[in-house]
Amino acid sequence: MKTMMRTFAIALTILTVASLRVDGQSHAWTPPRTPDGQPDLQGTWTNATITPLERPAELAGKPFFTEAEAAEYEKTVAERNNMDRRDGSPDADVARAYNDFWWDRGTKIVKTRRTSMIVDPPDGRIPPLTSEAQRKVAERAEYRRVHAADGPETRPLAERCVLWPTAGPPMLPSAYNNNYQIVQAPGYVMILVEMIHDARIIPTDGRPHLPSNVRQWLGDSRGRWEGNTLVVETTNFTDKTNFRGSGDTLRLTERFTRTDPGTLMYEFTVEDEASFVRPWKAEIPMVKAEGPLFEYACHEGNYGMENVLAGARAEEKRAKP
Amino acid sequence: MRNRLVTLTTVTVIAAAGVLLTTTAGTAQAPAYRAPRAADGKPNLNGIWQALNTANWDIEAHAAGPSVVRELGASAAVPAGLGVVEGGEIPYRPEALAKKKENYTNRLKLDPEIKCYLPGVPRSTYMPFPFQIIQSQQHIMMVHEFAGAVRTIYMENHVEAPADSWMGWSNGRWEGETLVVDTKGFNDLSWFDRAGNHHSEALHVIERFTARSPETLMYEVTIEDPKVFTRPWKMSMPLYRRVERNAQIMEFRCVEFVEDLIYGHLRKQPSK
Amino acid sequence: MNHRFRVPARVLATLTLIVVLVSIPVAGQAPSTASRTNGTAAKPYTPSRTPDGQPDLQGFWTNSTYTPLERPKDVTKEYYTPEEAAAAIKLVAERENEQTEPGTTADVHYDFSQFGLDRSQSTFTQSLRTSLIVDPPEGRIPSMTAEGEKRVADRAAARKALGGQYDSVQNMPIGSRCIVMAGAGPPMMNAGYNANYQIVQAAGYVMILTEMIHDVRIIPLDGRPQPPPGVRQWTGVSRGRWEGQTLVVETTNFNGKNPFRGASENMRVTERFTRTAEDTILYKFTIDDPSTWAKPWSAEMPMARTQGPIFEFACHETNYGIANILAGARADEKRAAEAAAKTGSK
Amino acid sequence: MRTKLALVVAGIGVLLASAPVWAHHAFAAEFDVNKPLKLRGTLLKWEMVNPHSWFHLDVKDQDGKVVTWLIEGGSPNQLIRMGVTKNTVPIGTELVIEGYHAKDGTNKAVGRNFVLADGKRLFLGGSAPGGGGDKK
Repeated sequence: MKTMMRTFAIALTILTVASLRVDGQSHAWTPPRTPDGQPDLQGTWTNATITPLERPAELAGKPFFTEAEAAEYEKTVAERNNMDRRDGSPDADVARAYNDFWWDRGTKIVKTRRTSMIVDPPDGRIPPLTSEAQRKVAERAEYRRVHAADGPETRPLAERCVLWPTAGPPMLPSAYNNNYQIVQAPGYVMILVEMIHDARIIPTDGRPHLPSNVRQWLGDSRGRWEGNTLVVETTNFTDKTNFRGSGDTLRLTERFTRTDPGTLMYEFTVEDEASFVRPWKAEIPMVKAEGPLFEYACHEGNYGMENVLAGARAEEKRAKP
Repeated sequence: MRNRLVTLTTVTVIAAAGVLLTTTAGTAQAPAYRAPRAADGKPNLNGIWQALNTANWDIEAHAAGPSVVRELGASAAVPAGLGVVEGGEIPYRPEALAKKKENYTNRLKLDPEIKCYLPGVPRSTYMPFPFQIIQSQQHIMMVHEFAGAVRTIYMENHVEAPADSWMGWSNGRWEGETLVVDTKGFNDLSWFDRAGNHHSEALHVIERFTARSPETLMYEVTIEDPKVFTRPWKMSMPLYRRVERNAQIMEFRCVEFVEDLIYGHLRKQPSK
Repeated sequence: MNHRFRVPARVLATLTLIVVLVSIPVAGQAPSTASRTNGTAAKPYTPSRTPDGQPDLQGFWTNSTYTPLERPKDVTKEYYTPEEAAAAIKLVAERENEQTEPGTTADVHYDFSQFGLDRSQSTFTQSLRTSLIVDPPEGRIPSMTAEGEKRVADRAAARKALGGQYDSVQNMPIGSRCIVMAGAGPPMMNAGYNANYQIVQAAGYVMILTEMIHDVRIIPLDGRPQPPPGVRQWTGVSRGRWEGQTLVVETTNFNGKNPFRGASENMRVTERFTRTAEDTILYKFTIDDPSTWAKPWSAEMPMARTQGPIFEFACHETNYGIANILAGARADEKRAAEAAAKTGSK
Repeated sequence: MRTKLALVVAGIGVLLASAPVWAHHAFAAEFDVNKPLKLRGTLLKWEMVNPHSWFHLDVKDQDGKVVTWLIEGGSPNQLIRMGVTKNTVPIGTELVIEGYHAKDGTNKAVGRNFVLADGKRLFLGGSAPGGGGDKK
């Protein structure tokens, strides 16, 4: 298994270097250092992109766009994502919620011109779930369907302001505010995720993970430097985040490498034998962004939760004969 | 304006990172340190001290958890902590572990802290309240703010506990830099924390207080209770000096705060 | 004759012994001294010092006494003769050991003497003084101001408005509720039993542990100011200083819920502790509360060295009596209601 | 009250007005003066606690069934100063207790008088080590 992972890592590095070459960047670039000698990852970064996590079926067998294809794809997606249009059904219109001004999904695909964030398996798709994981996913889906608005605890985590999908780990782009601020101090790397003011404080002093009975929403991250790359391993997840069907056995490895002044290559590997039939990997080049990150208080002004529940109660009342 | 925003955010972020920098593992062995001397030549442990950890919620490692009282929301929720028990787990006998779990399930009804009862030892030391050491040659007093709990450490005339009590009967001695306190004569009513960790009246507590810097003490406790545990076990933590110039043990006479809870059902018109 | 109606002979014998042993100031001596009356001229006592140089007040002490705070109305002199004092103590001590009449309310109680709790069975102090109050000279608390009288009446009315004494725990006396003993002070008035104190000194602090309800006073000596007036406590906030051999403690910031003799929450108590002999601390206090008394008044009493230990006086934890009293009151009410219903139905 | 108490020593009689030994709470509110009782049983446990100690006494009722009674006594602290410990009155000691039944009708009483099986009063008359005062 370990050997397999190493092979993957090497392959990934080659791929990364190859893809960077596509982008015309020099791979010989050496990142600056912090005063205490860590590779300097500090600054504000964004992972906003229209590149999907999984490769769309119509792009099967095509890991990279050509430049022309990329432009065409960006145009199509821009049209699909246009929230200012008012066509289609009233439901579709309500779902668009608000004008395009508010959204920030990105308008570009990743600079590597990959057709999916997933780089392994090679088909760019998440490997199948184990039968046990499938059962759990189905159970959860059924529970959500039946109890959709029974109470706040049955609503999605993001809606409850518990956790945003961008926080991860893994850190994936969402519809807006896909910004991250990295600050380093001796022995620590801190990543502030704009949504919903989640700060990941990653010790790099080699301390062991938390006892296995202590579980956290963001898991428990431990970092180390491998050359210019920050490698972060995260365990101790709860059984409540279920990233793409994962469970509390999830072990996540992230790698952060500055590849040029404007790019922070972010790679992650998902290992969870209980949930996926094999490990899988993805990468997103994060792009230097402009700050600041304004306070994203979420729960405090979450009037929407009350409205959703009040709406559900009103509907029930109306439905009664 | 924009610059200011950047600065503020950065400050917040750096502060967040800084907090962690200063909270290095508390149970590391105290470096050799020679405490200033009291006038009698003994290490001077006088001062107002307080633990800064979550042992009072659970001396074992634990994740954050909700308040046991819904109405109190986040204000009474359980902060996460990595525990103060050396080796991680308390070596309970099976039936004692079952009782611990039962205690935890029924903690709202059973935790003696909720009823303003004297906290016992060592819980009194790591409750989220200060305590003051007043050190003389014959007696060392430990006066706790919570419930006004007080311990007399007899530094001479060591005798056995005449009767069982909440705070036990403490005999003390100096071992070099360390104040060693040997306490027996407990009743079986106090808990170690809000998680229901418990003991019997056979409890024997040996505490070691050692200065590790001008403003911190190392506090190490050995727990023996063959009725409840399969072997002796230890906890350890630093204690921090309350350095405010006006630091003072204030009254926390909690009895009147709990009377309605305890006796409300016996009111002429029962309180709701 | 039931044996419980006999005064235990042993108690009386002990009592006689104590009367002989306890130091008695000579009538007519300066009231502030408490030197011995063993016939020899008393040498002024210089207390030893703690290692950090404070006059040493440490140890176990009691202020248990038969001397009343106020001079009895028919007594006009400031001091008894030694014979009068001994006779008075003997009389009261006998009465304390006197047994009660079965079937009377007074009898519904455990026997103090059986638990060693009558004053004669422990160390007690005495002087020839006919009252603890030394100023005003008539030995009685001065008359109250109109404001003080009104406050006392208002407090009584507020208590009455709460309902019957056993309607709820909050209506019961604070001592019974184990919140604080009425006499815990300051000033530290003698408790009926367990009137013991432990004094421990460390650099910058004097600590006084009061046995009853394990009340601890930690008195800082570093000249720090009192907290703001909004911070108020049951036993106030004390600040101490040394004046020669005397520990002077000033206390303010009371919360007014345990008023001393009708005082207001703005009462200022000044206490003076002076070691006058190896086994004696002279304890004096002055009450200054202009809204209650037009001028300050003062009292003094010796504290006698006694032996420990002070065993933990956990009180609230096993205060079963409170629940029993309330349950008893509810049972009484139920019985009364049933009796009324029975009468009504006839 | 015995007539002896009416005796007044000239000039000091009013001292009798000094406070009687302080009672922690109103026992007459807790126990019923009209329900005196006498219990004979064996000591199950003595809670040497404050503000008042409690004796747990196993008492056989008329049917021979053993019922546990809780008997209220005094603060143990002065007894401890006199040398009494938790070992002074062994578990299983036979006690005769006269007292008054609790108002709420449960098996509780105040122990007006504690007497050992041999007729001696508990704690006094030399039954306790050092009994009779805390003088050295």
